[in-house]
Amino acid sequence: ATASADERIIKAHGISTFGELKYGPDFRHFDYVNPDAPKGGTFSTWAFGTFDSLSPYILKGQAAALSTIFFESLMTGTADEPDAMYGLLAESIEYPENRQWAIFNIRPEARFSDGTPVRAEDVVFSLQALKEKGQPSYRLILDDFVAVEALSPLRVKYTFREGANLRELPMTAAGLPVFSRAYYENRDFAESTLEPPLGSGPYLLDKVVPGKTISYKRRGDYWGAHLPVNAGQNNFDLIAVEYYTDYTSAFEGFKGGAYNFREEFSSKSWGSAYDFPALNNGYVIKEQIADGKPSGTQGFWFNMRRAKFADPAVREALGMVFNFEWSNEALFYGLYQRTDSFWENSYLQAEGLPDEAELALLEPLREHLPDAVFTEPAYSPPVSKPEKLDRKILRAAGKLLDDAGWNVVNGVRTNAKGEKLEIEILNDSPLFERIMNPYIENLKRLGVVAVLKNIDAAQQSEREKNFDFDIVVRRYVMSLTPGVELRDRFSSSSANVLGSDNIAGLANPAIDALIQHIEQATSRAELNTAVKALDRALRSLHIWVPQWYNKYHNIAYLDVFGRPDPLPPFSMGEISIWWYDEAKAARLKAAGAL
Amino acid sequence: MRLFREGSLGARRWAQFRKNRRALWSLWIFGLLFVVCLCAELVANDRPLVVSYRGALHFPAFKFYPETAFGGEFETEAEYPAPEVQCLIVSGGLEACFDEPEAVMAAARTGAVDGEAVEKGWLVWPPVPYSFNTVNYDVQPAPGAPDAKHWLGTDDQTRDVLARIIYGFRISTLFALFVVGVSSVVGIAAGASMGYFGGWVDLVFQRIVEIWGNIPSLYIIIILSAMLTMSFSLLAVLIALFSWTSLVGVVRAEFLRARNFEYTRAARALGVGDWTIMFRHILPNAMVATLTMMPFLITGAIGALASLDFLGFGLPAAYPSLGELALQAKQNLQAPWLAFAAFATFSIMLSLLVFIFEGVRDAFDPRKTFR
Amino acid sequence: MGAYIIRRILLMIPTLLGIMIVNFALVQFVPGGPIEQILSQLDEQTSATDRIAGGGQEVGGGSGEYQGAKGLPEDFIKELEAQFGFDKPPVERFFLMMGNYARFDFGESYFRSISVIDLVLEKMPVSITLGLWTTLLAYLISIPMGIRKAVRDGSRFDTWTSGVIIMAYAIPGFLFAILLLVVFAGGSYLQWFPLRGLTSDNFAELSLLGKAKDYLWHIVLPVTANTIAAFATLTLLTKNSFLDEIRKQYVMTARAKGLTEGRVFYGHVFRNAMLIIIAGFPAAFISIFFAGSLIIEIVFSLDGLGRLSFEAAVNRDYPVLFGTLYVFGMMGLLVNLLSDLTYIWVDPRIDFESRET
Amino acid sequence: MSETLLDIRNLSVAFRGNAPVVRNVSFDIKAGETMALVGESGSGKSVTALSTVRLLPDSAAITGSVTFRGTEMVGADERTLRQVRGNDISFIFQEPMTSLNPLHTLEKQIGESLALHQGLSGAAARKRIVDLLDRVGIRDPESRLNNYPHQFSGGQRQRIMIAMALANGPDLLIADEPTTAVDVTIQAQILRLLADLQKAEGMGLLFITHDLGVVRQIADRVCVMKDGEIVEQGDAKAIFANPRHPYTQKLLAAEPKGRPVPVAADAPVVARAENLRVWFPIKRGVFKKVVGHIKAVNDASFDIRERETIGIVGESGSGKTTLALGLMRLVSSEGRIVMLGQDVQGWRSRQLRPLRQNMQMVFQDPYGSLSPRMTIEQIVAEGLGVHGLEPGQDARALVADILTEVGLDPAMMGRYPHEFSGGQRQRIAIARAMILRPKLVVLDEPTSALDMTVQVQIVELLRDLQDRHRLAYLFISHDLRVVRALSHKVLVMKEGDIVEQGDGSQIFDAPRTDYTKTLMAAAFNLRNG
Ligand SMILES: Nc1ncnc2c1ncn2[C@@H]1O[C@H](COP(=O)(O)OP(=O)(O)OP(=O)(O)O)[C@@H](O)[C@H]1O
Ligand SMILES: Nc1ncnc2c1ncn2[C@@H]1O[C@H](COP(=O)(O)OP(=O)(O)OP(=O)(O)O)[C@@H](O)[C@H]1O
Ligand SMILES: [Mg+2]
Ligand SMILES: [Mg+2]
Repeated sequence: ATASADERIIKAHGISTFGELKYGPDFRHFDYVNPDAPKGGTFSTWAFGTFDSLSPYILKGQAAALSTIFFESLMTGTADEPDAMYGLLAESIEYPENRQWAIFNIRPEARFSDGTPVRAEDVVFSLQALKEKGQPSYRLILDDFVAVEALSPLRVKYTFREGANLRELPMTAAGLPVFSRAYYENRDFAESTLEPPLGSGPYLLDKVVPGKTISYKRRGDYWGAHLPVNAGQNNFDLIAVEYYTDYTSAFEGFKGGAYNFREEFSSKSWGSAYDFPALNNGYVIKEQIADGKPSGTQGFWFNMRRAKFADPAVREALGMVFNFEWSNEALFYGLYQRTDSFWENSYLQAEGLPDEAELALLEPLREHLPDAVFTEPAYSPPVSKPEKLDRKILRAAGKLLDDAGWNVVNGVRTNAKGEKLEIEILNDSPLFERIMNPYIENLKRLGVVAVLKNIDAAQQSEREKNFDFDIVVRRYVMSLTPGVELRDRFSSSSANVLGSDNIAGLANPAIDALIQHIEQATSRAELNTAVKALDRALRSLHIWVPQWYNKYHNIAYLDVFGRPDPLPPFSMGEISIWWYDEAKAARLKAAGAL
Repeated sequence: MRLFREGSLGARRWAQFRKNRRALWSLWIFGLLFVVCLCAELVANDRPLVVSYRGALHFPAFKFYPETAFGGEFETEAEYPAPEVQCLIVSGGLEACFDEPEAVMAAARTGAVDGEAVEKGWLVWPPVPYSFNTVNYDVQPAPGAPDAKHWLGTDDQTRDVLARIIYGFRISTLFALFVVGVSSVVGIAAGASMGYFGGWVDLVFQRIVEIWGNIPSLYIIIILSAMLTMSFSLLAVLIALFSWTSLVGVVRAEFLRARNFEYTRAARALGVGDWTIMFRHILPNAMVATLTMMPFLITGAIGALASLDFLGFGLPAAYPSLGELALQAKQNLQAPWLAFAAFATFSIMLSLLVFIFEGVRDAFDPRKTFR
Repeated sequence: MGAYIIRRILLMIPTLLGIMIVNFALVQFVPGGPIEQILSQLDEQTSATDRIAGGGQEVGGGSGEYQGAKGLPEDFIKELEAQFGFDKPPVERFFLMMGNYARFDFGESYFRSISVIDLVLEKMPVSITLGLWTTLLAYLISIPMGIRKAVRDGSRFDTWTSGVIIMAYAIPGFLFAILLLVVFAGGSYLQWFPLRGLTSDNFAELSLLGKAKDYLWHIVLPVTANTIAAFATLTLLTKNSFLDEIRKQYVMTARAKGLTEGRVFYGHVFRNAMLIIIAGFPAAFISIFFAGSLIIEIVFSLDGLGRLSFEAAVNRDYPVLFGTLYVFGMMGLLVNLLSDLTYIWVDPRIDFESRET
Repeated sequence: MSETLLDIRNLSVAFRGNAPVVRNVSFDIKAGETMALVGESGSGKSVTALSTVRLLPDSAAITGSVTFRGTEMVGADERTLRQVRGNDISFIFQEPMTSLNPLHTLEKQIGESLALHQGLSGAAARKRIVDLLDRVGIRDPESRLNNYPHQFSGGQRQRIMIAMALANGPDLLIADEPTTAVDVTIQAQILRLLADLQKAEGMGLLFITHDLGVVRQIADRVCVMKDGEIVEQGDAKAIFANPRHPYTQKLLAAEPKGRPVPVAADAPVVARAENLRVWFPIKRGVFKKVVGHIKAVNDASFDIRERETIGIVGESGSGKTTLALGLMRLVSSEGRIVMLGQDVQGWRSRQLRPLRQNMQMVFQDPYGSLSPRMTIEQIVAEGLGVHGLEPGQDARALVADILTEVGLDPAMMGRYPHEFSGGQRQRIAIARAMILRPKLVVLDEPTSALDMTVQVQIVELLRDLQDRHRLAYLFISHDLRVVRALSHKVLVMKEGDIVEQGDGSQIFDAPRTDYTKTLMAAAFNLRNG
């Protein structure tokens, strides 16, 4: 279906969810880049495991790190706006106000690396390829795309399904990779291969040693080097990824200079292992860079379909005895922060008592929500001292359980029916054992019989799919512009669909209503209010035991890089906007460290 | 020791074994360690052995007492390492313990708190006052280095390494002894009958062993652990089920050879039954491989447990297995005491076993002489 | 004998069939199949080897652009099932598979566009390297050492070598591997050896001698780590079987002939004592070969059969699982026959007939 | 005066700290001289011989002095000893059955010595091997070069041993009962061979034997041992003419006497063989194809009745042992075997087991037939356990009794087989069979390693048991005098065939075939002359 003729058509150089754009049509470069960044040098990092494919968009094969670098999309995002996109392959986008369709005008000069131009038919082909042969996640997203047609060689039109949540679909379309149709004439898109694919991006394959190293080199003849969206970006001549199948070995490699940039994900290593000659001599810099993205919702999630977790008081009590403060000190070298909110580390996080705008949304839903939503500040888990769990907390949690009908009989919480409060925590990650065991000990002090069950990934996924668990660890990535995904995660419509994302089995009309507000928000302010109200409501229901997050990127790198200051909030941009500083490199060379 | 009749073969072998001083010592030490570890609860425990509270004796290591039994507030088991609980016991259940346990306890030891006499109590702790799963909240960060409280340090969950070794040794040895016991009996019996009878027995059994040996035990364990909760005994049975094939080959080879020997023929001429020939005549002469491999099979079984721990299909989490310790050692190179503890445990155990079985071999060797 | 060999070869068919049936049946009960594996890979980056490699993240990462939006649509799962052949009943699937296998068509990995055979060939160099050198070193060192220990039973030499090999065995393999790596290849101590791989990136450009050097330089650490534990059993087995033989009458005869000790041990005792070891050799070799050494491969970032079969099992990559099972199973059967024939070669008195005459 | 090769002075040997089994032995051997060592079984002859170049097990403690060409051997290092062994002193061990490397072919066993000491190899060595084998009387040696020891008969193995020892071209040959398992013809041939070598190369010879006839024939000097001591030594002729020590006198006088008591005509048949045939396949090639057969026994038929002894004689390698094994169902055979009235051919071993109590065998190779890791007590008592003790019997006491009967000290019950002398082991094997009081006993050269006095004792024992328990014996021996003393009937075998059978008196006094005639002539002439 097309928009009716009288509807206003917007034509612009960029697009965002609610239409606001930080950069005007004539912008020269993004604010956060150094437009004069020198080109050259090498950036290298590591990846775990191996790779056996250069086809990142299909199910088969283990694609090499950064192998999406070959491809460009019609538009590209920024690191300082939550969701805005600006033209890359396309110079402009046209869409009606209701966003039922979108037309992209392709830049005539856009070229694949073999010199052939990028044309509308390539875009059409790309969508079909992704839809039919791409990774399953693409099919889900592209389900709402009903048609794509080449209006002319340089104009391509996407039409979206009526009734779909149209707010973000043009941006999804804009972000899809564009493949060369001619190239796949005699190749099967669905088969994994190590042959370097044909793309239009700034980098080409340099060298590939299967399973060991892959490197990409900057193209001298990149067609889009002059574009404002590319200004000050793609600065490294060579980007290499070294593969290791062992974490210690990878770290040793870094110590020995096998690669020059490393992000550390293990608190233990960060806290204890960064003590080696190159670092102590100042050749390697170790630092923390603030991460401005919402932290996501990592936590223990209850399966509320199980009767024992039906009572929120029980869930709250179980959550209270997770001693984050001690865990952080004893296990994480104090590196992490406690997660309170579903939108932790963002402006969407609910705080204090609900304000008027939130109340306006919440008030009609009072009957479905605990009173605490209205009378108390947004729920945060209790804070213990970084030592043994406070007796006060134990006392309070015990009281909650007592009141919920779980009394201690012979040391074990038992209800009137004589059932014991036994819970099983599923785990498929080796790192979590050490975190869960102390939690289990604390639960024991509460009289709860908890066991940790280690299983492998396939099994975990099977049991999650069938909702056959008590407690699992999961993290949802939370967006600054949340939308439909919330329905899958928290709404009653998905609560009992096997395999759905609503792992906790949350089915609460108030939540459904709030999600609807979010989906229908027409401005960012409206959206923010609705999200905060949802956050507040979700937290009051104790559907999870929030864990922790890292406010920073923990990185270490050889002191050869320059980078814009300040860095943008939503991405470190180490590969795209950092550059190689020859002067610093010369210092290291002189010192013999390079 | 008088285990055997004077002059009997048993006596002669025992005497021969004793002449191997190294084996004898190893046997004693191993036995001692084993016995100590069998009573692990008395050696390493986070519950006191004896508590005297208001004059009455309690035995927490063996019996459940809620905290309320000592004047506390929780119905759950008293947490003895907690200063509050200790204070309650020492002071005879003073309320004040909840606020300033240390001070009240110190005062109670003198006999009176705030001028009022108290019924003084006391606790007797085992030599290692931690159990394998005791979380030590005072250790920061984990793993903690060895110190006066934790002689071998703590692991990456602040649990005392020594306590874990004591419990782990018990579990691992029991496990290994069971597994090796069962699997060597089955393996030797199978290998022996294949080698001795030959013909169809051999052909058919060999095929069964081949099929059996090609079953990925990992899957069986995954399947069963999905259906049942993994427990010590289940795992032991499972591993035994899949490890008996390791001895079959060598035993079979030795029997294939030995059945041609003149003394086997003589035994047959005597009318000795097949099984007696196999086990009384041939086996003692075909035991080199078995005896040599025994210590390694035992440590191997512990290793198998460890590699299951690796994959996360081992004993239920928090169980004190030696494999888990080794894994932690690898994961925590910055904490070398873990590696040391794992290595020391394994090597001591293996050396003792190797020496013991060397002695056994000697005992069975009619020509062995000691100088 | 000829009849026996033919019988054995014919029996391989039902045996192989048995192996496949048992495993196929087994797999039907394994919770979580390849599709679940795909699902789990879609929403998190856990790897089969994380536990050993010391990986995983305490804090989830990733921007999750397209992450697990809804769970997979039913029709896609159906499609996958059809692709993997799960739409057919198990019995039919089994016969299809065996039909293909009979034609030596082992299919393609679920997760990669590569035939199982190519996959195995791809991993061979690592396994051959580790297997060959490990076996070679282990045998070349253990046997003479075992013999020497037997001859000097109870001496100082005997004691300290026992100590050393026991210690070597007692060091958990992965620990030893990682220690070697940190000390001799890491960035903090001695950077003598490379961290990973079998060859340098510029291997192709090297001269022949250069290639050999490069290769040896790369394999020092992994082979050392892989071999360390192999000495113990072999040495002691050699020692003990020698001890058993060395005082027999025929050894006295050999001595009385005036043979040197070496000739006595290697010419006479060896063959008598070595039945178990020689006969076990092919089997040991195959097991080192095909079972590979998962942990060494992981620590030294080598891509061999050990990891292949482990990952195939954990990732439920059934074509690879069954294909390797079939090929290695067959190899195993052949080797078993071969080692049985070595028995006869070693000791001509041996035969496999029934003694019921 | 020729040089002194070996000089033994005050030699004593003790095992495991027990009382010495060899005490203060002194004698010497000169080049070209033959010294015979005779004496009671278990008196220390083999130990003395072995201690010369320290081939005794570690458990032996040697004192005294042994010099070879002036070099001290006691306490010498391995290298010196190795030089002497094989090079200068060659050994023929008492038990040839177990002394050959079971996994080396005949060619390899002998070839090794040749290569070592004479640098021969290839075709030359082969020729020499064939020549040597021919000289020790192995028939058709070429075809058997690739055979393994277990494919030879006892006597053949003994001769291989001799060939091996001679291949070294030693200065001194120590021959420990080298002809016990061969028939008289071959024995004569071997003795001639030794004499030739002595003459040609001046080889010294220490000859241990129980066969006084041989001693008389070849020895220059004689030492007589008893209980670890040399009770008499001197010139052979003098000693034979005028033995001084009572033991020597007794030894010279001892001879198995008497004739078997006739069997009742209606005595039931215990065992019968009809057309018994044992052929061993000869296999060649990778697939071990059967290319022919060694026809060890062809078409043998005979029966044994209660209380009857059948002697089997015949040259070495003629199939005596194989016939016995076939009858006992210990090798696969064709033809009918009737045992105690039942045709047992083709029976499974389980079926056969109850019968075994009544059919026992004393193997030619006693050492090999005793489980090395069992004590004598266990070994002897085993049969009792298998076939059930009668109530009230104490196994240990029974074992002690039977050991005493065969002339062994029951105190030795706890020892392992290797801790005995050859003759003692032979008696243990007899004890093991006899303790069951079977109906039929096959005795395969049961007395070959026994000195005359013990031999007489054993013969008496056998006869006594036969009388008391109506036993039937199948008696295989090269010692025709024992056969004559015991056998009612005699079978004469040659190359697998029974060439003649009949009553003992008839065979001995009026042999019909030429073969038997030569056999008899050789035996009795040699002994008497
Ligand atoms: N290894 C040993 N350990 C203990 N005693 C032994 C050992 N070898 C031999 N004897 C004992 O030493 C004594 C002498 O044995 P030796 O073999 O010299 O006898 P022999 O004179 O050769 O007798 P035979 O004529 O029976 O061969 C015997 O009583 C025997 O039991
Ligand atoms: N297992 C076997 N395989 C092949 N040939 C054999 C085997 N056993 C014996 N023979 C051969 O069979 C023939 C008969 O052997 P047997 O042992 O019966 O002789 P014997 O009469 O007992 O001789 P001796 O008096 O020397 O003991 C010999 O030529 C021997 O080489
Ligand atoms: Mg002797
Ligand atoms: Mg014979």
